Amino acid sequence: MEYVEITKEAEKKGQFAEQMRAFWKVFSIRKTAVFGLAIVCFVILIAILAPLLAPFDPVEDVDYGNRIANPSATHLFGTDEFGRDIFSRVLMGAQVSIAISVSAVTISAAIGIVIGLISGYYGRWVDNVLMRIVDGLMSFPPILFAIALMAALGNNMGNIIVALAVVYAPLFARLVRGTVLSVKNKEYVEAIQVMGGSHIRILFKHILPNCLSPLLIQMTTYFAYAILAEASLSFIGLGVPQPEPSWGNILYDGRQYMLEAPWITVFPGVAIAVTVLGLNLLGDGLRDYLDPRMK
Amino acid sequence: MDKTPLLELHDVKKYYPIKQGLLRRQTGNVKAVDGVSFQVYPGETFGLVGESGCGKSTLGRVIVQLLQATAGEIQFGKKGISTMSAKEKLAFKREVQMIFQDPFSSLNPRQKIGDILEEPYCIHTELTKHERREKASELLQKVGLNPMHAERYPHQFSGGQRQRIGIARALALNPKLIVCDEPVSALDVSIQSQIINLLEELQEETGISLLFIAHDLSVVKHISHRIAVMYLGNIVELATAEELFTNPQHPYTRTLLSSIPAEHPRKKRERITLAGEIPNPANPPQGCKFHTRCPYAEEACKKTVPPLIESNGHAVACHLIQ
Amino acid sequence: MNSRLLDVKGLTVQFHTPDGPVEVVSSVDFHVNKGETVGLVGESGCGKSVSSMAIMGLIPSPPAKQIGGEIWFQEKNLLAESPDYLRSIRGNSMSMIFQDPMSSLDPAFTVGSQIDEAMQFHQKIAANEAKERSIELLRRVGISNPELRYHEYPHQLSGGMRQRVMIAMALACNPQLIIADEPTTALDVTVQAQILDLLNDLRQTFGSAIIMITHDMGVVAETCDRVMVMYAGQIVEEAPTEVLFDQTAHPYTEGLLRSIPKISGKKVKLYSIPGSVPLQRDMPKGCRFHPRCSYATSLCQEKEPPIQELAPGHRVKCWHSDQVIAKQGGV
Amino acid sequence: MLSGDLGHSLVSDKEVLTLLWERLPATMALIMYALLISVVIAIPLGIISAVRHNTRWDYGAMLIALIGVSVPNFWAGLLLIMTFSLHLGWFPSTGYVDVTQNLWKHLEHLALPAFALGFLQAGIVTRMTRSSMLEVLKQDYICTIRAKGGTEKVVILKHALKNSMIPIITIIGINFGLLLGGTVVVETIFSIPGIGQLLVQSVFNRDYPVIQGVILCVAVIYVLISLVVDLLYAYFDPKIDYNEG
Repeated sequence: MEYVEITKEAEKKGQFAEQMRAFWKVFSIRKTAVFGLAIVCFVILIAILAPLLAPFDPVEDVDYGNRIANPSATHLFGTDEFGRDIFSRVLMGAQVSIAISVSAVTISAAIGIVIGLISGYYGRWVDNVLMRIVDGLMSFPPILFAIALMAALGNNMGNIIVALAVVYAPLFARLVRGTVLSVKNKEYVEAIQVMGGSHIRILFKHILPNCLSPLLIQMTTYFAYAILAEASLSFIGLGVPQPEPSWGNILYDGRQYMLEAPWITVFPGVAIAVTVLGLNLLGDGLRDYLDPRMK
Repeated sequence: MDKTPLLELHDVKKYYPIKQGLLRRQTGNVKAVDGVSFQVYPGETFGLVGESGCGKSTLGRVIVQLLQATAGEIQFGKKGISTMSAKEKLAFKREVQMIFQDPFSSLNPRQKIGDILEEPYCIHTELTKHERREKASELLQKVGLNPMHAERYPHQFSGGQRQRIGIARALALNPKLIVCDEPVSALDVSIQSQIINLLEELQEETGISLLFIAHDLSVVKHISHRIAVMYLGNIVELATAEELFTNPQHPYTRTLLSSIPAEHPRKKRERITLAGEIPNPANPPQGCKFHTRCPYAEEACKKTVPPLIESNGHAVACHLIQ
Repeated sequence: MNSRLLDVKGLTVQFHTPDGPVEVVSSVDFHVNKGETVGLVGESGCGKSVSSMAIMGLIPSPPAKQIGGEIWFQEKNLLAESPDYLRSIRGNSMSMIFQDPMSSLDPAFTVGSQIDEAMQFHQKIAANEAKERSIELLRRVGISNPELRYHEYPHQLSGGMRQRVMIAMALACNPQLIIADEPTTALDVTVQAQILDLLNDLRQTFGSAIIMITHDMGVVAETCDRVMVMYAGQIVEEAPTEVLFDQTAHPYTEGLLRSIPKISGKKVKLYSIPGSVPLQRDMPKGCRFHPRCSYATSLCQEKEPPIQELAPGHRVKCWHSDQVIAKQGGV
Repeated sequence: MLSGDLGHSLVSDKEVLTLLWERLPATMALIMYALLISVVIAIPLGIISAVRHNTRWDYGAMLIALIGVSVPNFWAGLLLIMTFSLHLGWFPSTGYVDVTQNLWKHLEHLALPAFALGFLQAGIVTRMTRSSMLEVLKQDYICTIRAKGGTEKVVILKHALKNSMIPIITIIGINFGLLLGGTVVVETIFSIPGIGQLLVQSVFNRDYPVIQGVILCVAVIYVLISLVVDLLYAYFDPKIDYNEG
């Protein structure tokens, strides 16, 4: 009996490895996608290891003698007006920015899946009510909506996550609902209905798995959007409270010293642009792999 | 054929509401199926032919309960579907299966063939994983595929092979009736005949009833015992296959038969060409729905709907025949 | 030689795929005489559509890797001519009707303007004259109220009517050759009958030759003077239509004819060709049909059969055609 | 509120409606120029990369587009100021001159911010134009036009472009929100007295009536834009007929 279980486990693992290998074979053809994946992995790794990598404490270590200093061996990216090390602030900022966007997107995707599944599968009045709400929320431009929410909630990190999640959830709900509607009428789902399969079986075994690839593609894109949104919010002073570093915050600080200390604005900007670029490349690669229509 | 019918339809209708305007108010109905009655007996193949938009596929979906009939009664084995309890409904779903037109969308691309074939057993039986696997490989052999194929995914098969898998899935629970919705129209000629032969063999073996929906008259003629011809949601003629093709009565049936391309260059038929196009089913003509295109239409045809009247097992709905 | 309108010699088309180059059409020879209708029959993937696209010069590259052979039309080898020359004959002396009338018309323009265009590409013609001629063409292909239809968009017409519009468009410049790629496959039986009648009728009045690409032997029987049967990128049999039906010489043609259910006569079990069409990348050695053929011998496995001429105009690519013919005599 | 009275600002005691009317022209001008820049760049770029699919042209255009969608617009704004006003001195770095006062100065002041704002939109529209063109070029009716003897110019600029416009307009409509949102940041950087800047100021001052007013105003603009998009649909897609309901 145990033996059987073990082989089953091995079989499952083998299957997964086989799938990953098949994925990699196709995915790796696109060099740009691989490059994007590398960037994203690199940034995530840095975000996780930031406390170990940062040579200075981004908030506490104030080098008064070296305020607004050029990049040098001690301060790779220079220092800001308080003499804080920009390199350390950018590293720690990665952690903050990534944590915010990952949480916001994950939460909004989760909400979106639930609403989209219910709305798309159940249909009728439930669909009507939910989609009216979703349409209502979507009639505000995302960033302005987030600004309004932040103004109402007050700025701290938790609230940014909440605001962005609220702003993005309707978009995910729409996507999931759309996919559910298209999958629901596929003949293989009808075949299960004819057989008498339960709603639970149809929803979770047949419909949900088919929603995951478009969802994954959209999540990648929205990670990028969320990073941009967090930076925008922080940049106008509505994001992560000072002196906590986030990429947007550092840019905000550097604004006044653009002429004399361009490095304060250049480095976090590069960090944002590179991360977003990586996510976009990865998203394009996933789309080509998962969504054959776009080829 | 004096046995008790397996499936009986009494005046079944399926209307789709047309909603228009800002408030999505219902402004009318598309009468996809507009009062259809017939019986299917055990062991027989009942053909349903008609051109696109005649309601034949909708009717098939109503019978397997993918769609709810707007009116009328469907009886399966003496029991009305509308009066069935949840348990009886589940039993019904075990005994009636369906084969779909498109062999590419009828199999879940993310499931292995084995899993697709095991699914009916997961729903209706308490078999163990091992027993289900056995069953699945038996099914694969039954439809002429290699049991090793259970480990593959649908995209690794050709259209004809996928259709075989669809048939295997429909056979899994030993149903009494299979609704076949254009099962061969997406396939190449040489593959078509393989699938038709397979269906015939399986019927001989298991005594299953088939409701065969198709637009290809020669295929329907070949496989069916009795055939119903549909036009705009109604049956216009119903007879045995031989009778229908040798002695067609309804003007529409005659047109259809004369439209079939010749089998041999020297056997070209005299063709009856229809005027105009199929009317919009949202706004069908009054009286006999065929009168706008019928070469023989009279005053009476424009006013009253001809009933389907049977004599000697050959039923026709036409004022000019009665 | 004078009566030959189109002469295709050794046409070979290769496609690029991730698994390497694949030969979709393998040295195909055929010709079309002036004013005749020739059928090109075969199942999906046999290369019949690709051949016709090659004649029209419409195979994009990629995926096409290489197109070899010669296509002689109006004293010129089309494969050696410039793209500009090809464009000047496309839609002019050679035109095409496509399979799916639902997707072959541009949804964003009126049908009238699309027919006008077919003329304006090749002739200096005033807008209102083009319009007049388009309306005349619409009337000619059996569309009622052509003045009204001229201003309608494709989605406002039924499938049958759209196919009539496609035909009108193909006729716009009085072509000498029309390639009809499965023109009735997407249509209902009664509409198919109407379109086939229309094509037969137009052919008599316009005198254009037609290459009728189809998988349906019925359509062949209805319209064609001569037939070519294609299997796996090669022409396996070529004969006048009646000869093909009466003295079938290739086992594949025989299989095709016998696997269609008959309307007349008693019901017999359908013949079916076992197996399925081989994939281009693992094409069998010898005769490409041998794994599915009931006449196959070891010779078929080893050597590719040559094309033999059994009677004038009846050519076949099979080692055992005598047996195939003999068998029919026996039935 | 429905009667058009949006209340008074808590800070300046001006009517919110008056404040919005004062600020709206600058924002609208900025958005229009950004839109113009993005469309003028994006559609030709998208067409080129679709027509020259998988060539150096395609890769080049896609690289530009990718930079467009990846560079945050506030950072682009900062870089533009640094290069073109602080270093090169070609453009004024901040401020705004109304069109009625001096057209040249008006354009000079808005050039950099409009570019900063339009760059992102241009990236998105380029990508959409390309993928939508590629999709259309695969359609059967394109083959029909070639079979009729149409030149590539006719195929691409007349037929393919008209059929590609629907998704392009949709994406422009959807991303109008991005433009509106982007004004907040860009106006702040370039000190343009538009409603975006007004929003930021009132958020800091906790001037709730004004915040409310701005959000409402933006939502109204957004709805109006959707209306315009719908009307454009009807032009490009004959299947949409608003008379039928």
